[in-house]
Amino acid sequence: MKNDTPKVFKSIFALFVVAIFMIGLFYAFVSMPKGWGVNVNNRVSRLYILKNVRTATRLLDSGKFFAKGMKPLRAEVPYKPIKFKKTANLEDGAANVVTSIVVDYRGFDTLGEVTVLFLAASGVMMLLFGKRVKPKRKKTEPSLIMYVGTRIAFAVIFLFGIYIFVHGHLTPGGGFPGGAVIASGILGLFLGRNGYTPNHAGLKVFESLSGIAFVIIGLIGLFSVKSFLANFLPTGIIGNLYSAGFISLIYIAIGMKVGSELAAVVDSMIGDTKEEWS
Amino acid sequence: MIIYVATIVVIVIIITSLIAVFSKKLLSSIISMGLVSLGVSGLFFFLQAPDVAITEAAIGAGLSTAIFVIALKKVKKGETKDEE
Amino acid sequence: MNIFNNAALLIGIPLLFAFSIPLFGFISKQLTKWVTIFVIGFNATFSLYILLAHKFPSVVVMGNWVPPFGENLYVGPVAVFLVTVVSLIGLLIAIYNLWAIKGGDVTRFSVLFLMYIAGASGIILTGDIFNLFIFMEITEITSYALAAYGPERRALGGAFKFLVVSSIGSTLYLLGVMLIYTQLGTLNIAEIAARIGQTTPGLLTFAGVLLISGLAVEAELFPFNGWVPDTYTGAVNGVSAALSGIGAIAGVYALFRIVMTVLGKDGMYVLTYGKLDLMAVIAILATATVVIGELSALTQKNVKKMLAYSSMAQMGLVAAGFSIGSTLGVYGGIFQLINHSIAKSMLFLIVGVLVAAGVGERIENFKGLWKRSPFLSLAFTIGAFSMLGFPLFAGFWSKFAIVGASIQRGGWYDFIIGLVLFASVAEAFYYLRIVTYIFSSTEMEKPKIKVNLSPAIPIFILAVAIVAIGVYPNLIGNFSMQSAGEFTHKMKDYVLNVIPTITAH
Amino acid sequence: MNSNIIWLVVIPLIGAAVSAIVVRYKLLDRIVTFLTFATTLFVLFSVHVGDSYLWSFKFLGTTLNLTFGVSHLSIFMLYISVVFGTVLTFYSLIDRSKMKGFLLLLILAANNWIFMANDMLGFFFAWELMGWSSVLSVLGGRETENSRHSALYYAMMSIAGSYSMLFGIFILWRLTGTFSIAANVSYLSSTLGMHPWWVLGIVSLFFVTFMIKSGIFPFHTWVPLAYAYSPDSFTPFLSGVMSKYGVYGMLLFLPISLMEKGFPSAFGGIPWANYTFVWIGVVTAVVGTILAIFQDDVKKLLAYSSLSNLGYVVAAIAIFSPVGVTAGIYHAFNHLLFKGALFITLIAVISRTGTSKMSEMGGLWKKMPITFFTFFIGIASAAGIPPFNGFGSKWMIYQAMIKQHLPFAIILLFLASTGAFMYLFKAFHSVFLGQLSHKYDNVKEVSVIGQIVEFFLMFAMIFFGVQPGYILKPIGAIVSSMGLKPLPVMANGYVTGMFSNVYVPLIGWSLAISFIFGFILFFVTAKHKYVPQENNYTAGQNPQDWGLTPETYQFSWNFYQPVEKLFAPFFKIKVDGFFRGVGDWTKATGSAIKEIFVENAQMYTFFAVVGLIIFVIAGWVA
Repeated sequence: MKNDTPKVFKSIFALFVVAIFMIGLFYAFVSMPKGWGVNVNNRVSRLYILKNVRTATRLLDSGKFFAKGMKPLRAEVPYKPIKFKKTANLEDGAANVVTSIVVDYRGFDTLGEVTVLFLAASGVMMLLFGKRVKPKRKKTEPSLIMYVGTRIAFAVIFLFGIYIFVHGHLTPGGGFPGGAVIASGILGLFLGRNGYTPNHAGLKVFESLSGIAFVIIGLIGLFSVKSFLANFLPTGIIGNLYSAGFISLIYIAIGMKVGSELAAVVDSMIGDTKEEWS
Repeated sequence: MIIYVATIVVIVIIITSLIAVFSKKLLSSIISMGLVSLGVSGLFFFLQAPDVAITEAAIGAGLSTAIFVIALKKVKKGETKDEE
Repeated sequence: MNIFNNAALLIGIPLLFAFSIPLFGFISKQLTKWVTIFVIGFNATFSLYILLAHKFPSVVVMGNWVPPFGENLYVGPVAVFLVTVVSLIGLLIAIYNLWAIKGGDVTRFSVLFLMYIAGASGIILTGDIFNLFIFMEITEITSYALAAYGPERRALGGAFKFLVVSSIGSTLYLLGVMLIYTQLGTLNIAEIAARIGQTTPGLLTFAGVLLISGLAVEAELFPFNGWVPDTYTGAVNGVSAALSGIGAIAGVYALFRIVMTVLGKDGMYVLTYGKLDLMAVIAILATATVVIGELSALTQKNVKKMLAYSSMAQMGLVAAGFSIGSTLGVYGGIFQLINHSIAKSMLFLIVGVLVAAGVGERIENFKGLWKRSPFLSLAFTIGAFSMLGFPLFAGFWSKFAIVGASIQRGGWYDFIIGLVLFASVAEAFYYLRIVTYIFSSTEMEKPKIKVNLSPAIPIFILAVAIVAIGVYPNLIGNFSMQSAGEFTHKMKDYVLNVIPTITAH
Repeated sequence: MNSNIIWLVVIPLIGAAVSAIVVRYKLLDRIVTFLTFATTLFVLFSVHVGDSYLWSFKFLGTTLNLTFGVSHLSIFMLYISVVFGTVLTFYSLIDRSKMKGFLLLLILAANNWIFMANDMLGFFFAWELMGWSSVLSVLGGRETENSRHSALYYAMMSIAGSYSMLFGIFILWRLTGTFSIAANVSYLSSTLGMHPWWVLGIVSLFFVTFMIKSGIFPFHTWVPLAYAYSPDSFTPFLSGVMSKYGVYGMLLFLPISLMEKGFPSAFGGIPWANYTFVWIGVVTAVVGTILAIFQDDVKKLLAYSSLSNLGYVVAAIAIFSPVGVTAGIYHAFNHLLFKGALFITLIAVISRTGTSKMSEMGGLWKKMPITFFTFFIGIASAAGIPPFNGFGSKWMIYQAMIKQHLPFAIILLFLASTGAFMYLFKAFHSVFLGQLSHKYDNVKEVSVIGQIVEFFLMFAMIFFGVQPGYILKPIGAIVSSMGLKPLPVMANGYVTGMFSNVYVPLIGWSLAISFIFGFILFFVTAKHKYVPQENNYTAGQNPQDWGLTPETYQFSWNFYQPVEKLFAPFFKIKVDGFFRGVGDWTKATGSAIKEIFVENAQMYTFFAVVGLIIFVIAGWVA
């Protein structure tokens, strides 16, 4: 809206927009199925409840599940309890369900998300590209406590980040938060040391190599299991560190990539550049 | 118990987001946005989504706030240059 | 289930090289452009192979999870055809960029350009609405950055407008996906398409509206297309060509995949809108887009801005063709989409060469261009004539098909096509004005324009393509026909290929 | 089935491709153009009525049949256009204007296709092809900026017409499911009784296109511009051949009115739709004549003259009686011949003098005698003076009107005919007679090629004037193929029964002999002395005192000033203003709409949100 529009109209319009959305969303949630009292099978994709794709596929191929008179599924599908640190060769093998969805079932989306982040970082770097100008000395030097503290904290934060993505398939977390945590550690270094610059070439190589690793893992799946981003490793025993196939490999790649990327973004934001067009 | 804590968090989120919108100073807007992210992160945790909560805390409350502050600083630098 | 999983390479290889281009950048900046050309060339060859070997429809399963559990790519007639076109046009623009992109961060530019084409291919190939969102994000983010590239300040402004409007579009789309997911518990396009009848009607309207509004931003339909003129004008010409030639294809495809396959039914539409069906609403929007675009371009003195408005109008025409809903209409829409991409990207490339040669972007500067560079003026004329739909040029057949389909449908579509034709007369005015400027000689002798080989090759190929399609329309007409079938017979041609045992409710 | 006829389209296309390749080498380009025309003419000799060709290809999801067929009308049109084109391109071998050969050849291909098309699909394709190539041909005249403007103006009219026809074609397709012209015309005839207004509406969609192409009254505004500012060697083709496409199209659709059930007869026993159309023709004739009288640019003058002649043609064919159609087609042919001759002689004059302003010429007959004679016969023919070809057709048009009892129309046409003599005499007098300006002392006669062509045209104008039977016979075949009763044509004379017992060729020959005698007498007995042009009527006074400038000394300056004063009130009504007004209004709307895009991201966001909200509300309310 133009600047000379009276403020009252702006506010009324804003309220109107908000009201429309509130009504829409309210309606959406009211008419949404509740978890209780309603046959969830009619609402949620019936086959997801199975948690076992092979069985579901068999049932699907038999043509039963999209017939009109559907029965509750639990009666037909045999239920087998999963025991931590005991059960082996599960379909997916990750103790963390979120991770198994994110990296395994919908791994292609994750590859896309990593790419989105990569491209956003590339875009920022392309816009801020130019000849680097040596930053002026700040007027206030960071205190000694800050200087020492960030360096100590960096080690801890770095370790924590690595822990988060290495344990992605077991505990909450994964590549994205892990990488972000590492990047915030590096941000701390920027704050605590005057004129700190990371190794740019190193960051770039790191970023590229981890991205390449992700895609190559996918391609290995394509050539060994005949499907892009398919799990080509044994799933192991649930709960072990070495389990869940390629999930941890992918998470390591993602973690390194996200960490180096965000660090590079912070670096290019902080550093002063001068535009140059030949 | 959790429901009370969650309610308080929600109230904090609403208040901080209102501050972010109506504040005249951009810096305080950015800081309150960081607070919103922090609150949301807590809310995610209460809603049993720890994965999302960690990510939100690291990116929303940490990195993006920092990047906003840096950007603001750069913009201000550009403004003063123009005035000179 | 026919599995031809190697089609995943169409996404995988560009991603692999996009990640590794920064490494090539250490060796030489020029090398990164060549890598881009190589990768897009691979995509073009591979998709052309699939298209000609007729290895479709096939469902490419991702992560070894059969649909609807995992994600899948749907390599059908539409997807293969459009991906081929997108990568071929992308290849030509990449060849142009060899000469045009100098200065700035060339390495990152190569990465972004490559991923722009991969993202557009992904939008077209994917069989999952959330995955569609991811690829939409990839194309949008790359296009913000690409549009901001360049020494001029206006590039930043254009990119910023695109960013703002487009982010809103993405958000709306995501909300729509969320509502669909809560209703049906699935993200697979085929499964949603089969079970769309099970949703709550009111909620479906809300979700559908959100989805359409989100996608209309990319497809350049009227109230959502404010970004078009500034972004196209601001961006470097190679990027404008890509936006109009590649992004537009992906945007329109996504819109009508959602509207016709996901929300639609065979022949009639579940999502009714009072007495109109949803397609009628889109038809109204499309007509508004055509009329507003053409009339805005009418008095424009800046050629690039004029081409931008014209792009908008042409996308409206494409949408009008699709929204007729009959096979003939969709056929015309797809055909027009391809013709528009070829011609408009060529026109932008020509303007790029002219700007670099110091001719500038004003219409008056085109005076007597015929004397200065016959090649460029001839190519520009061919492009303009194709836009206007003159016979012996590609645009004739598609415009013909759209008008025919719309009159065949009858009713108030007669009125719509009448308006569109009126706007086309306006379009003829502003294109022919430039053409007449080009061929009218001036007294002043200006230096001849030298065209390098790198921009000359793509312009030449595109011009030849326009004439070839104009003389022999079935060159792409047959593929368009297959594609139209997939849109209009969704159960037979789409859903049952993905999930053979599914039955519609 | 005769595959020869497809070559009539293919050869010009191949020629166009070759010509486009050699476009840099102008002489080669002209030779290629001429050879292509000649080859096409050669192929045309092997084409007969009833030949047909089917070219089916898969498009739009079904098999489409492009059908070519040769009817009596089409072979007539093919012959006159190709022969004229051959003569013209032969003449253009020596030409220096900027006509591009490949565009002319594209028009030739479209020309042959239009005349042979049996289906509306091919007809439209060829029509559009002809449209854009002629628009490009108009570019490149002597006055660059004017030529640009007129090309644009012509293009806009032409495209508006094409879209109107496209709309009509598809509406007919929806109704009948076929593109065949004959089938659709018979469908229209059969529905005329039930839904006369619908039929009229659909047919008007087509007729608007045809009227625009032929420059009939409300759509005549582009004609003088395009004719005057097109390259000189293209103007004869534009005027002679291309104005006939509209007439051809009208003749295709006019048989609908054979069924008079739909419309009650108006005055004169013809349906009132036809009656209206006759009047449109008459108005065109009158308007063209009046405007032609006051032109100073000789090409513009002849352009308005073309307009007026096409008015005659349309008025005649709209009557749709045997005499009317015969007269109309005959006049169309005559117009092609004499207007072609006039424009071709003008190319010679303009290329020698470098101007097309009549007030800058004068006295050229001494320098270019053969050209002068051709021009003389041309205007005599155009004015309808008996021994030459223009007389017969005008005479028959009056006959047709008298038969249908249209007295007022005849009076106006007579008036127009008198006016025609006025402007033609003006052109004749101002260009060739009077005093020769000193700057033209070194002007030469046209080259040998030009003289050959001029002799040929002179011969043709006299021959078809005194032996009209050669042209009336094929026209008789056309008329009978349209379902009308053909006129009985004598072996080499006019139609029997129309001139009672007078043997027309005899009149012709005797008049021709007396003309020649008169000329000899004039040259023998003439006693005159030449005075320098600047010295004739100022009598030693300084003309600057009277407010005169050197160009106003010319005798043809403001030739018809008194008449102009007489008609002054009518000039205030400008049809041109209407179209320009529509254009300006559209432009104004465009620049208003452009304001939507305010280059402000907030505003764009606002649009998107408003659009979404309208969507949502409409979805819930409905």
